[in-house]
Order: sequence, then structure tokens, then C-alpha cells
Amino acid sequence: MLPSRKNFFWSFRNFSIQRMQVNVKGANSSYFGNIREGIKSSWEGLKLSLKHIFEARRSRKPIGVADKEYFGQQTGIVTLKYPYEALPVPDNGRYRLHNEMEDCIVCDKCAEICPVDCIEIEPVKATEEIRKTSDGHSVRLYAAKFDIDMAKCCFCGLCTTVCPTECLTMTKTYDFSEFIMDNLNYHFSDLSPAEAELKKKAYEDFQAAKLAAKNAANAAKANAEAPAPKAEVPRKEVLATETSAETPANPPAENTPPKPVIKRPVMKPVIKKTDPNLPDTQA
Amino acid sequence: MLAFLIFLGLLLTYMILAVYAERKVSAFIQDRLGPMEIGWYGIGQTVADLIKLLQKEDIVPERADKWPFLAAPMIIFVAVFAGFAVMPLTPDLQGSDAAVGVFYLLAIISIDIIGLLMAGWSSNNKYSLLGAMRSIAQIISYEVPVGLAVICAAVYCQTLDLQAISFQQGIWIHEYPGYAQETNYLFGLRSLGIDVTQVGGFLTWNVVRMPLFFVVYVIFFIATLAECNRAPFDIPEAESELVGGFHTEYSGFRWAILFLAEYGMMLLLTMLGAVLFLGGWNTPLPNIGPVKLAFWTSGAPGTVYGNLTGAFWLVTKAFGGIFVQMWVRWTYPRLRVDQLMYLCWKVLTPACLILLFLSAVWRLLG
Amino acid sequence: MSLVTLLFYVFALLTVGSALGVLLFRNVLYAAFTLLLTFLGLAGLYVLAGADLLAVIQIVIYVGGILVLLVFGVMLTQRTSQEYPASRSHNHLLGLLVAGGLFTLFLIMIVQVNAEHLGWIASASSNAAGQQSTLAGIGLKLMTDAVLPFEVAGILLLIALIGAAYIAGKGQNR
Amino acid sequence: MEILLASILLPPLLSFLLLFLVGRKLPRQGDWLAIGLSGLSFLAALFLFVRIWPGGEFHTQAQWFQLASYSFKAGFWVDKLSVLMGLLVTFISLLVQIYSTAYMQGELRYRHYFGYLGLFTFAMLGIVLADSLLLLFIFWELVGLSSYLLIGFWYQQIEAPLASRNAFLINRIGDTGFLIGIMLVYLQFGTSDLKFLTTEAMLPMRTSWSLVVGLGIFCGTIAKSAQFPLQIWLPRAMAGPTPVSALIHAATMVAAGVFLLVRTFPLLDTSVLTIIAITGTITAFMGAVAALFQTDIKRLLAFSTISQLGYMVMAVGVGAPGAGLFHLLTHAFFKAGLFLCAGIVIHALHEAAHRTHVHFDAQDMQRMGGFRKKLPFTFVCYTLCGLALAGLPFFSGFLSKDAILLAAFQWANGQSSNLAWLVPSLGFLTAFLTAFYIGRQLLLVFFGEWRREPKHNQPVYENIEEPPLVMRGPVALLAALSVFLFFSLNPFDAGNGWLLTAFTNDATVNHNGHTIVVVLSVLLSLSGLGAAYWLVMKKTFAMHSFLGQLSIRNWYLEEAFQSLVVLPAKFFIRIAHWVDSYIIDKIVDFMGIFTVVFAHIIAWIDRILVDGLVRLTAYTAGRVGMLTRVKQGSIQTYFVVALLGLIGWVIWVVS
Amino acid sequence: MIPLDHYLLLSAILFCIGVAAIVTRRNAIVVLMGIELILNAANLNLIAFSRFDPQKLQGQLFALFVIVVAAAEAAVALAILIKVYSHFQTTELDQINELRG
Repeated sequence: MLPSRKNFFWSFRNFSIQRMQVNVKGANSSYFGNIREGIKSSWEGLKLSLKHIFEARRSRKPIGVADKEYFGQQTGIVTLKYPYEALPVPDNGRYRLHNEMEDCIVCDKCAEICPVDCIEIEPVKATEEIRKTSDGHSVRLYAAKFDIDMAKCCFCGLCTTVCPTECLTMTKTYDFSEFIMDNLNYHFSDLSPAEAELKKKAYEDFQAAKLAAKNAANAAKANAEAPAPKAEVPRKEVLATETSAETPANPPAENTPPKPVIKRPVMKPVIKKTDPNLPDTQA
Repeated sequence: MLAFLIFLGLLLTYMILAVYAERKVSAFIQDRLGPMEIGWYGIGQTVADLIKLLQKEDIVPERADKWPFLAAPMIIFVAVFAGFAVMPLTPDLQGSDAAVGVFYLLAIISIDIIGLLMAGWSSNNKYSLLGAMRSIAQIISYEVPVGLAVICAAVYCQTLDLQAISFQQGIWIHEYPGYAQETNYLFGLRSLGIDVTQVGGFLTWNVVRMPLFFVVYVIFFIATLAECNRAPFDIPEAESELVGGFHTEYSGFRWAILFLAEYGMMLLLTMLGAVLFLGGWNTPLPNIGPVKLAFWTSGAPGTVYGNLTGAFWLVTKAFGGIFVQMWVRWTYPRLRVDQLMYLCWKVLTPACLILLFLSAVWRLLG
Repeated sequence: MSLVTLLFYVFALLTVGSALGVLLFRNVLYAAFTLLLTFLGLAGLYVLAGADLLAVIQIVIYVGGILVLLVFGVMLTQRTSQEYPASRSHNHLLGLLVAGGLFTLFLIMIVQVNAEHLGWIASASSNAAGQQSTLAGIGLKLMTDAVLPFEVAGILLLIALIGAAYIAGKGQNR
Repeated sequence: MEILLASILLPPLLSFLLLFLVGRKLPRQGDWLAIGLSGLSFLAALFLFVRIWPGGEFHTQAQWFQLASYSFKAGFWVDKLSVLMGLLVTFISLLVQIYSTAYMQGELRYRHYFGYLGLFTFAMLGIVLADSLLLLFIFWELVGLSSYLLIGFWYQQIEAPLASRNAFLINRIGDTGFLIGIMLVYLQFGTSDLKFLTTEAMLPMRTSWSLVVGLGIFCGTIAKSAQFPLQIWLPRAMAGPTPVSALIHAATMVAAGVFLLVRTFPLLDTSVLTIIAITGTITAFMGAVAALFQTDIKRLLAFSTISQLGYMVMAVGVGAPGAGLFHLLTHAFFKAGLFLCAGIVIHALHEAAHRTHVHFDAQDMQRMGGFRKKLPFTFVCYTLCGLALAGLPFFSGFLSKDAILLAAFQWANGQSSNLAWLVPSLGFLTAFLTAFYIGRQLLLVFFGEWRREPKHNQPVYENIEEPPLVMRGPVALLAALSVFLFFSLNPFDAGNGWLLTAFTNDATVNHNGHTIVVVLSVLLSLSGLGAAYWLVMKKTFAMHSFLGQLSIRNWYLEEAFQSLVVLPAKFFIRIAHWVDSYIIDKIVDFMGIFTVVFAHIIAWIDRILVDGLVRLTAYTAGRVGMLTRVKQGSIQTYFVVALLGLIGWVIWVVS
Repeated sequence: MIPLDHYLLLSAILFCIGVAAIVTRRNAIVVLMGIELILNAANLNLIAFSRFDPQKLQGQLFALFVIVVAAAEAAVALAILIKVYSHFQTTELDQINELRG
């Protein structure tokens, strides 16, 4: 249990003896020159740290880099009492991802481009065009699953650039630490699993119906053509989804607490507006 | 017994304040805020830490030498605390008025050494052992300049009794038995002929009575830094090399005791410095003509006011010294072993010897 | 029983007990640590005997110097294979015989001499003054009557220092 | 007074220590320090002289050590004799040191030289001032040591270390006798205090002892003052530097023997004095004869010194210690002057040789000549000192020699045996010889022409120059002191001079035959000089005659020693060796064989009888040992045994 | 005032313990400790007697010098011990028996 004790002592001894020579490579290598230099530099050091103690009377104010005062604060305490005061983040801060499901066409481009595969999308085909996005794209796919794992995300922003409808954006929320890692996996799908099953079923039914209709048409081609009752069933389904989507306002996840701040009203047009103004704010 | 309780209370209070102050001073020097959460401006932080430490399990490593391991913190603390026995906190409050006062203090430090060695050895951890060895080598070495600096003061004051030294440095000098005929001259020079006995204040402090004592005090201060294992002489507990030195294996209550002892040592030695060189419990404010600042700010021995002001001034001076210790600690990087020894044996000790000679000469001729 | 007498017995017990520890502990370090207690106890006894300076010197030199040296000696000379620096003992019978014999002898002598009734001691204890510090007296004596031994002691220490440094020095090829 | 004493004694010692310890770091290697300290010592001696000479003395003494009931005291005793000698020693030492700064310039061990001189001065002063024979002996040995060091100063040479060893060993012979004498004195009187011995009433002493005591003390003198038959070391000692020869082997150290005789004069009884007188006479005569034909400038002076020392000893022997001391003083001045002048000649030749890169023996007088033109100053000084040595009137040497011869004359007059007349007559003969050899030397060195082959050596002659002032000054001073004026106003009689009156106790000194002595000695000196002139100028100097060889070889003393002392000693050693190896060893061998045979017999008994017992004991002891587990070779066991012994002893004592 | 005999007795006990340590222990360092005990016992006696010294403090002075000598002794002894250890690789006294005949 004491294998190294002895060696250890000897090394200590040798150490102290060998290192007993003094490194005097300074400007003053004479004995008194050495002392003088030591006193002088020690005093300089003390003055420096004393200056800092005096300057500690003032604190930095939590003002952003955009502020005119920002580079004026050279002295004083640099740390902020963070949870209580924080540096302002510009509106175009690029931190947590947010997907505006209303505008999402579930094109899967973001998931494709993501270098760390943090976006997981499970599309469900709709039987017909579901809605128009705000910039006029037509939404034809349901997202049975649209998960972004922020624990994996590397904040490269590629997904936002490829997004055709600009529904996937980075927000200025940066403090979203969690005790449980899974909670960093954000679910954006507006369908509950049950509904998703329903949609799938509906689509399969629709396909089956379509197949049947096709078969029937083929048969009718042979006979006659009148596919009037076909549109009845899907329309019913759409209405059903709309009603169910209103009740769970948040992305459906049973064991997650409500997300703190997901600001819905942040619209792309706003961002578009700020873009040209960026040079101004920088100045 | 009164002194015992007062000093124990003082030590505990001081420790809480000092740890807080240490963190704050370090934070300010490094442009940080330091503890801010518990209490106003984080004032309760140390108390919380202490409570945490007291609650922690008292861990004894399995392969440690149990009894020495358990006893070591107590020995260290007792040694340091025993040192306060001869410290004159006020004109009337002194644990023991032993004639060998200062010498006794130096002896106490030797017991501290054994405690450190015990802790280091019994931890059965090579970092602890190395820390203890370094600590002892350092303390023993720096005992020489400390001792010499103390002797400088003792030679000048002609006594080892700290209370007598305190009385000498102020306006109440005639109150001390045997000093009724003493006179304090400016700079200790009789030939100058300026009688400052009743002026008092900082003019009768030892650093002024014998101006070279300023250098002695600086040397004393540097050496006490090493005695307390304080940065820049903290190679015994260099965190980046040795984890924590001799207290690596300690935790909880015992660790707290060790820290208490370490901070107690700081207080003890800064107080000693204040008593020896900075006038002890005497006020720094002199009587200027009709403006009797000294009489106003320090009461006569024996009165409550005198005791209160005495304690106030001494504690203030000690705290000032501790502040400088902290200031120094957060300014300088750690010394190498060879630099440490160079400083001790080739700079401080010779300088002290010369100064000792000069002190004696000043005493004889002044 | 006055406080002083009580203290005397406490210190005496501490001294003898810890000295027995030195004798009996197998662990050399324990022996060293109990030796610390012996020294402290002796310092206390010195104080009781009116030698306050000697007590402090006892602590400074024995605890701060010799004991540290001893412990360093233990650490520098231990085989690393053992659990702890142990030292067995032998010659139990012989040791007992010699120590017991000596003690008996001492006892006989103390009883026979009856020091309390020696003339000079009796006369001194009858007019024994109150205890006061011996500091000034010893200082005065060191600089007057005993200045030669004092200087010689200084030289002895210097020589011992040089000798110890030389003997324990690095030169392995001597 | 003690301070004054210390300031005489200690500066030379201080100079010795300082030069040895820190001399290397001092400018000019510290010769100025040595000279300064010597000067200090001289001034103190002068002061002391002024204090003491008019009358009075000073004696300080302290307990030295105690051997059982014998207590030894030591201290310093200053009387007229001491202050005179002290002044002489410090004065000449100072002059020689000044002189040496030039003479020894550039020497490798320059500071050691001055250090040795300091040590010598210290030791010599110690001899002079000591009040106890034992203390005196210590300084006596110290003098011997410093003489040894200085003779062997050029230890790289072949001759110098041999000479120094020779001198040292021969001095040991004398010192042994001296020590025996001291011991006897102590046994007789219970003290070695000189003051007590010489001034208190003589205590009864058995004649035989007094003879031995006197001879013992005289033994010291024989060796130290180079008296017959131990004078062989002095010529060889000339291997040392010339200033050393001047200081030690002419002026002071060799005079220590004479000083000792004067000091202990009251201890010497008649028979001893007779022996002393005879020895002195023989030495004086032998020295003079040996000096006659010498060719080496320094060797001649050395033999001259021996001769003059013989005179002094003779003076003591004939009961005129005052005259001896007087001669010691005058001789010190003029002989030191002569040596220093010789040193100048040698130095000048060396310098010249060095400058012209020609190398030869610079001390050979046969190769000199005509220096009076080149070294006029030295010539004058040399002549003054030389005439003083020759004993011409108006010079100091005449006064002192006259006093001695007068004393001898009167002594012989008072003796019953006619043989006693040999002493004064040999003295007169020596006076003649003295004048002769010194005249010869003067002529050879300073007169005539340069006696070297001109083709090589003319440039050498041209290059000879007077030495620097520091060498000339001391010489001039010494030469001036060779004039009668300093010792007596009457150029023909010093009897009323300040010095002799101080040492002659009875005022009724009879001046019987004084005129005869004066006339005779003047005539002899003049004729000696004339003879020298005649012989040297005619170049009829029979070097190879028997007399010449006798002189050059110093009466074959070395050979005599070789055959009379060394060879017998060797023979004895050889005999002893033979006895050792053939008789004693044989006996031992036989004993050995006998022992072995006997041992075999014993062994048989041993095996059968004793071993059984021993085994029994061992078995028992083993059993007991098992009990205690006593270990061999363990320190603790030894400790225990010792302790048990102690306990036992204490119990035995207590009960 | 404590009777003198008490001090003497205590000193005797300490002395005997020291002797016993010297005799019985094998480790040279413990033997050294025993020596220190003996020296301390002597010091105790000196100091105890010093109280009755009409010439005051002689005993204490003596004890002071004993302490000085003890310090010198310990330093040199331990230096030697370290040398011994580096030579014999042990400090057990009964294994260092070069003196064995």
C-alpha cells in the first residue's frame, strides 16, 4: 500500500536540492538588483490589483453590443447577476429552433440537410390539399411527427436556409436548459398520434378507394363513368382534423411540461422587414 | 476564561467574515461579483457553506492511519487557538500575561507543524504527504525571519510581554506597571527632543518609533504569509499540483476545522504584527493640540470604553492586515520551491539580521 | 488538593503515560506522536516548577526541532513494504531488569537522601519567593556569567549543523 | 605599560597573520603593512627604551598553568638588557624590511617573506622580553622555526632546503641541552622565573648540578650562536635571502645565544665560564681562519660572524657580559650593514646580469673588482662597516673588541695557569686575522679592476648601477652607526660610555694594561689590513695551500662530523640491526618453536580436560543466554552490560 | 509547592522508561527517542533543584545547555542514521552488527 512513499521522499529531496539554484536571467542579475526588481515588480502587481478593487465599485450594465455605451465600459465588474439581469439579445438571435406548423409543407428538406440529424419528420400524405400556407404554398402532407432534438442541434442554421416556406426559424430564446435530456426534444407536429393514425387510415382507405374506383372505372370504362360519391369521405375527415387540432394547443406530448415561451405571432414578414434594416442597427 | 470565550467567538465570527471577504476580494480583483445569492450581497454564503460542511459525513479513508488522522485537525486548531492566549486584545483582556509572550507564540507554531505532519502522514495519500512535507519545510524555514523580526521588536521594546509592548506604543504607557517614567520620543530619538508621549496615535507606534521597523514589518508580513501557507507561498497546498496538500483527504467537519485553523493562523499572525509594529490596541489618531483625538478614540485602560475601543482598533488593524494578505494572495502567482528558499535564506534572513543589529543600535543610541 | 497540585499530577500522568507509549507502541510514528505529549507534559511541569522560559524553549526545540527531525527520520528510513513503520522490540526481560533495577536504585536513593531536608534546600524553600518569570534572569546570566558557555553552545550548534548537513549530504561516494 | 609591551610584541605577529591570511588581496601584497607594523613596534620599543633605560624595570606576571602542585608562571620582564635588545631587534628588523622591498621585489612568495620576517621579529622580541626560561624557550623554538622557514625560503633550489633542514636539526641538538638545563633549573629552584634566578640571592646548588645547568644553557647558545663544534650550520644558512642573513644570521638571532648567556650570567659558575671562554676563543679563532680564504662574499661574512660571536661568548666567559653585549650591539650594526652592502653588490650584479643576459655566480669575489667606481655609495658604506669590523680606532668595532680583549687580558692575568694566556693571545691573533680577511674582501670587491673576461662581461660591468633609495637608506644608517660616536665619546675607550657603564656593576674597573691592549689591537688591525693589501695586490694568495684548504673547508668540520658522528652512528645502527636480526630474532624464533611444542602438549591436556569444562560452561552460558537473548555485536547489549555494571557499582558504593 | 521528591520520582520514572526504550527497542530512531527521554529526565531534575538554588537559575541555565546539546545531538544522530540506512538498508539496531566478533 505504500509502494511509492519512499521514492516519493527522495524525489522531494532531490527536487529541492537541484532546484536550489536561482534563475537570474532578468535585467538585473546582481543580488541587490534582483531584490530591487522584485520589490518594484511586486509593487506594480499590487497597484494593479488594488486598481481593480477600486474599480469594482462599478458594475457593467446589461446593455447589448448594439448600445452606444457598450465599448465605453472598460472597467468595473464584468459579470452580471445572470438570472436577474442579462445582456439583451438582438431580435434576430439565432438560438432555439421553432417551426411554424401552419406554414410547414413537410417537405423534409430540413431533415435532409441537417448535419447532425436532429430533425425527425414522419409525413403522412393527405388525400387532398389541406390548406394554403401564408405565402401561397399548398400543404399536401400531414406531419405525423416533426421532432427537433435541441440537445443534438449544432445551431448551424442550414435547415432554416433550405426551408421553402420559411416556417423553420431560429429564435432568440437561449436559456432553455432542462434537467431531463429528453425534454430538449421538441415536438412540433400538430397531430396527436391518434389523429395521425386516423389520417394514415384515411389515406389508406383513400388509396384503397381510389384503387377500387380505378378498378371500378376500368370496369365502368367498360360500362360507363360517374364517380360522384368519391369526394364525400375525405371532406368529412378534414373537418374532423380541424376540430381536434384546436383542443391540444401545444404540440402533443403527454409527459412534457408546457413549453415556456413559444411565441406564435413571430411571423416571417417581420423578419423580412428587419433584414434590410440590419445595417442600421449595427451602426 | 473570559478571554477564552471572547477569542473563540471572535475567531468563529472572524472566520465566517474572512472566508466571505476572501471570496469577495478575490472576485473584485478579478472583476467578478463573488457570492451574491444568500443574504444581502451574498453575506450568508459562508454560513451556508459551514452548515453544509457540518452536515457532511465525516469520512475516514479506509487505509488511513485512523487515530492520527482524526486527531490532527484538533491538534492544529488547538495549537493555533492556544496562540491567542497571550494576545492582548484590549488593555485589560489578555488570556495570560506570560512574560515570555512572543516566544510562546513562536513555540505554538512548532506544535502546529507536528499537527500538519500528522495530517499529511496519516492521510496515506501522497499528495497529502508531499503537501505536509512542503509545508513543514516552508514553515521551519520561515520561522527564522519571523523569529528575527519578532526579536527586532522585542529588542527594541526590551520585553517579550505583548501587553507591555502594546502599552509602550500609546498614550496609556504610564498605566503599565514599571513604565511610569517612560517617555516616547519621536522616531525614538532622544536627541530630537520631541516628546510624543501624550500625543500618541500612530506617532508612538513601533514603526514610527523606529522607522526601520517598516522594513521589518514588511519582512515579518512576507514571512507570516509563508507561515500561514498563504499564496504566493502556498506550494504546500498548491491545488494545481497537489489537489489540496495535507487536507486532501479531509472532508466535512474536520476540513472546516482545518480551515478554521488556517484562517485563525492568519488572524493570529496579523494580530501579532499589529501588536508588535502597529501599536496593538492603540488608536492611530494622535492628539493634535487641543484636538484630543487620541483620548477621544481610546478610553483609559480599565474602563469599558477603553476596552471596547482597544478591541476595535486591534481587530481593525488585524483585519487590515488580513485584507493585505488577501490582496497579495490574489495578485501574485505561486513561487517555486527554490525561489521560496532563496527569498527566505538569502534575502529575508540576512536583511533581518542587519535590521536586528540596527534595532539594537537604535535602542542604545536613540 | 490545590489546583497546582492537581495540575502537577495531570501533567505527570500525561508525561509518564506518553513516555510509556514511546516505549510500547510498535508503530514508530505513534511513538513519535506520543513523544510530543511527553514533551508538552514536561513543558507543563517546567512551568509548575517556575521555569517558564525553559518550558517555551522545551516546546520550541524539542517539538519544533527534534521531534520534527525524528519524524522526518522515520519517514526517510522506512521500508516501503510494511503496513506502517513498525519497530519490534526485544530483550524484554533484560530491559525490565535494567530499568527496574535502576528504578529501585533511584527509589532507594531518593528515600535515603531525603532531599527535602537537605540544608540548603530546606533553607531555600523556607524563604521561597513567589513565582516570577525567569526570563530576565536567564537572559542576564547568559550575557554575563554564562557568556562563554553560551558562545560555545552557539559554535557547537553551528558545527552540528554543518556536520549534519555534511553527513546527510548528497555525496554518496564517500 | 602592558599596552606598550603589547604594542611592541603584537604588531609583528599581526603582520605575520595578516599577510598570510589576507596578504594576497592587499596592494603590493601588504609589504607596507609589514613595514608599518614594524615601525610601530620600533617606536614602541624606542619609547620603552626611553622609559626604562634611565633606571627602573618592569615585571608583569600571570599564572600560566598548573601541573599538580607545580605552578608555572609566565610574563614579561623588562630591564635595561631587554629594552636594549628590543630596540636593536625592532630597529634592524625595520631596516631590513625596508631594504627587502627592493631586494625581494618580484619574488613569488613576497608576502610570505614579509610574514616570516614578522614571525621572526615577534619570536625574537619574545625571547628578549620573556621573564621565564620556559617561555623564553618557546620563543627560542619559534625563532628556530622562522629561521628554518627563511633559510629555506627559496625551497625550489637544491641547497636552500638542505641548509634549512641542517640548521634546524643542529639547533635541535642545542635545544635539547637547553631544555635539560631549564628542567634542572626548575628542579633546583622551583621556578624558572628569570628575574628571581638572576637577581635574588643565589640559592645553594650542588656544584655538579650547577655545572650541568650551566652547560645545558650553554648548549643552547652553542647551537644558536654557532659555537664550536656546531657552527657548521651558519655558513650553509647563507642559502637564504641576503637580508635574512643580515637580520637573522648576523645581527639578531645568532646573538640570542649570547643574550641568553648574558641573561643567565648569574647562574653560570666559574668552571662553566671557563669552558665558555675557551669555546668562544676557539670559535673566534676558527671562524677567522675559515674566513681567510673564502671566495663567496656571503660565506666570508658568515665565518666572520661566527668569529665575532666567538668573541662575544669569550667575553661572557671571561666574566665581562657587558663587553659581550656591547660587542653584540656594535656587531649587529656593522655586520648587518656589511650583509646589506653585500646584498647590494649581489643585487646589482644580478640586475646587470639580467639586463645583459649573462649568467654567472654573482657571489664569487674572485670575479669582482673595481666596484668602487660603479657603486661609490655602497663602497663608502661597506668600508665604514668593514673598518668597524676590522677594529680600527674611531669605529664602534674597535671599542667593543677592545673591551673584550681587555677583559680577556685581565681574566688571564687573574688565572693561575699560564695556559689561560692562550685566550687573550688567540683573541689578539683573531683581531689580526679579522682585519686581514675584511681587508681582503674590500680589496677584492671594490678595488682593482673588473676581473672577468672582457669580451663577455664588460657589458655587465657597464650595467652595474646603484640600487634604489630604499636599499641605500638602511645601509647608510647602519654604516653611520658603525662610528664610535654613538657609543662612547672617547674613541679609544668605551669603559665610560653609556652602554658599558650601565652593565658594569662595580665602579672599580681596573684599567690595568689597557694601554697595551689598545696599542696591540690597533697595531694588529693595521698590520692585518696591510698584509691583506700586500697579499692581494701581489696576487700571492695561496689558495691551494694547506691553510687555504683548511680555511675554505672550514677546518674540515663537515668531514669531521661525517666521520666522527655520522659514520659511527651508521655503524652503530648497523650493529644494532645485526644484533636485532641475528640475536634477538633468533631468541624470539626459539621461543616461538618452544611455545609451539609446549602448546601441543597443552593442547592435548586442553582437549581432554579443559574443553570438557569449557563445553560445560558454554552450554550453561548458552542456556542462560537463551534466557536473556543477549546478542553479540549489538550496541544495546553493550549498553546493558555497561549499565548493569554501573548499577552494581553504585549499589556497592551506596551500601 | 510541589514537594521536591515528586519531581525526583517522576524524573526517575522517565529515566527508567528511557533506559528501557534504549534497551528493548530495535529501531534506532526509537532508541534516539529513549535518549531524549533520559535527557529530559535529567532536565527535570535540574529544574526542580533550581527552585531551591540560592544562586537562582543555575539549574535552569544548565538545562538550557542540555537542550542545546540535545538538539545538536539529534541533528547529527539523524544525519548518521540516514547514512546508516542508505548503507545497511535498515535502521534495526540488531541487524547492524558490524561489531560482532
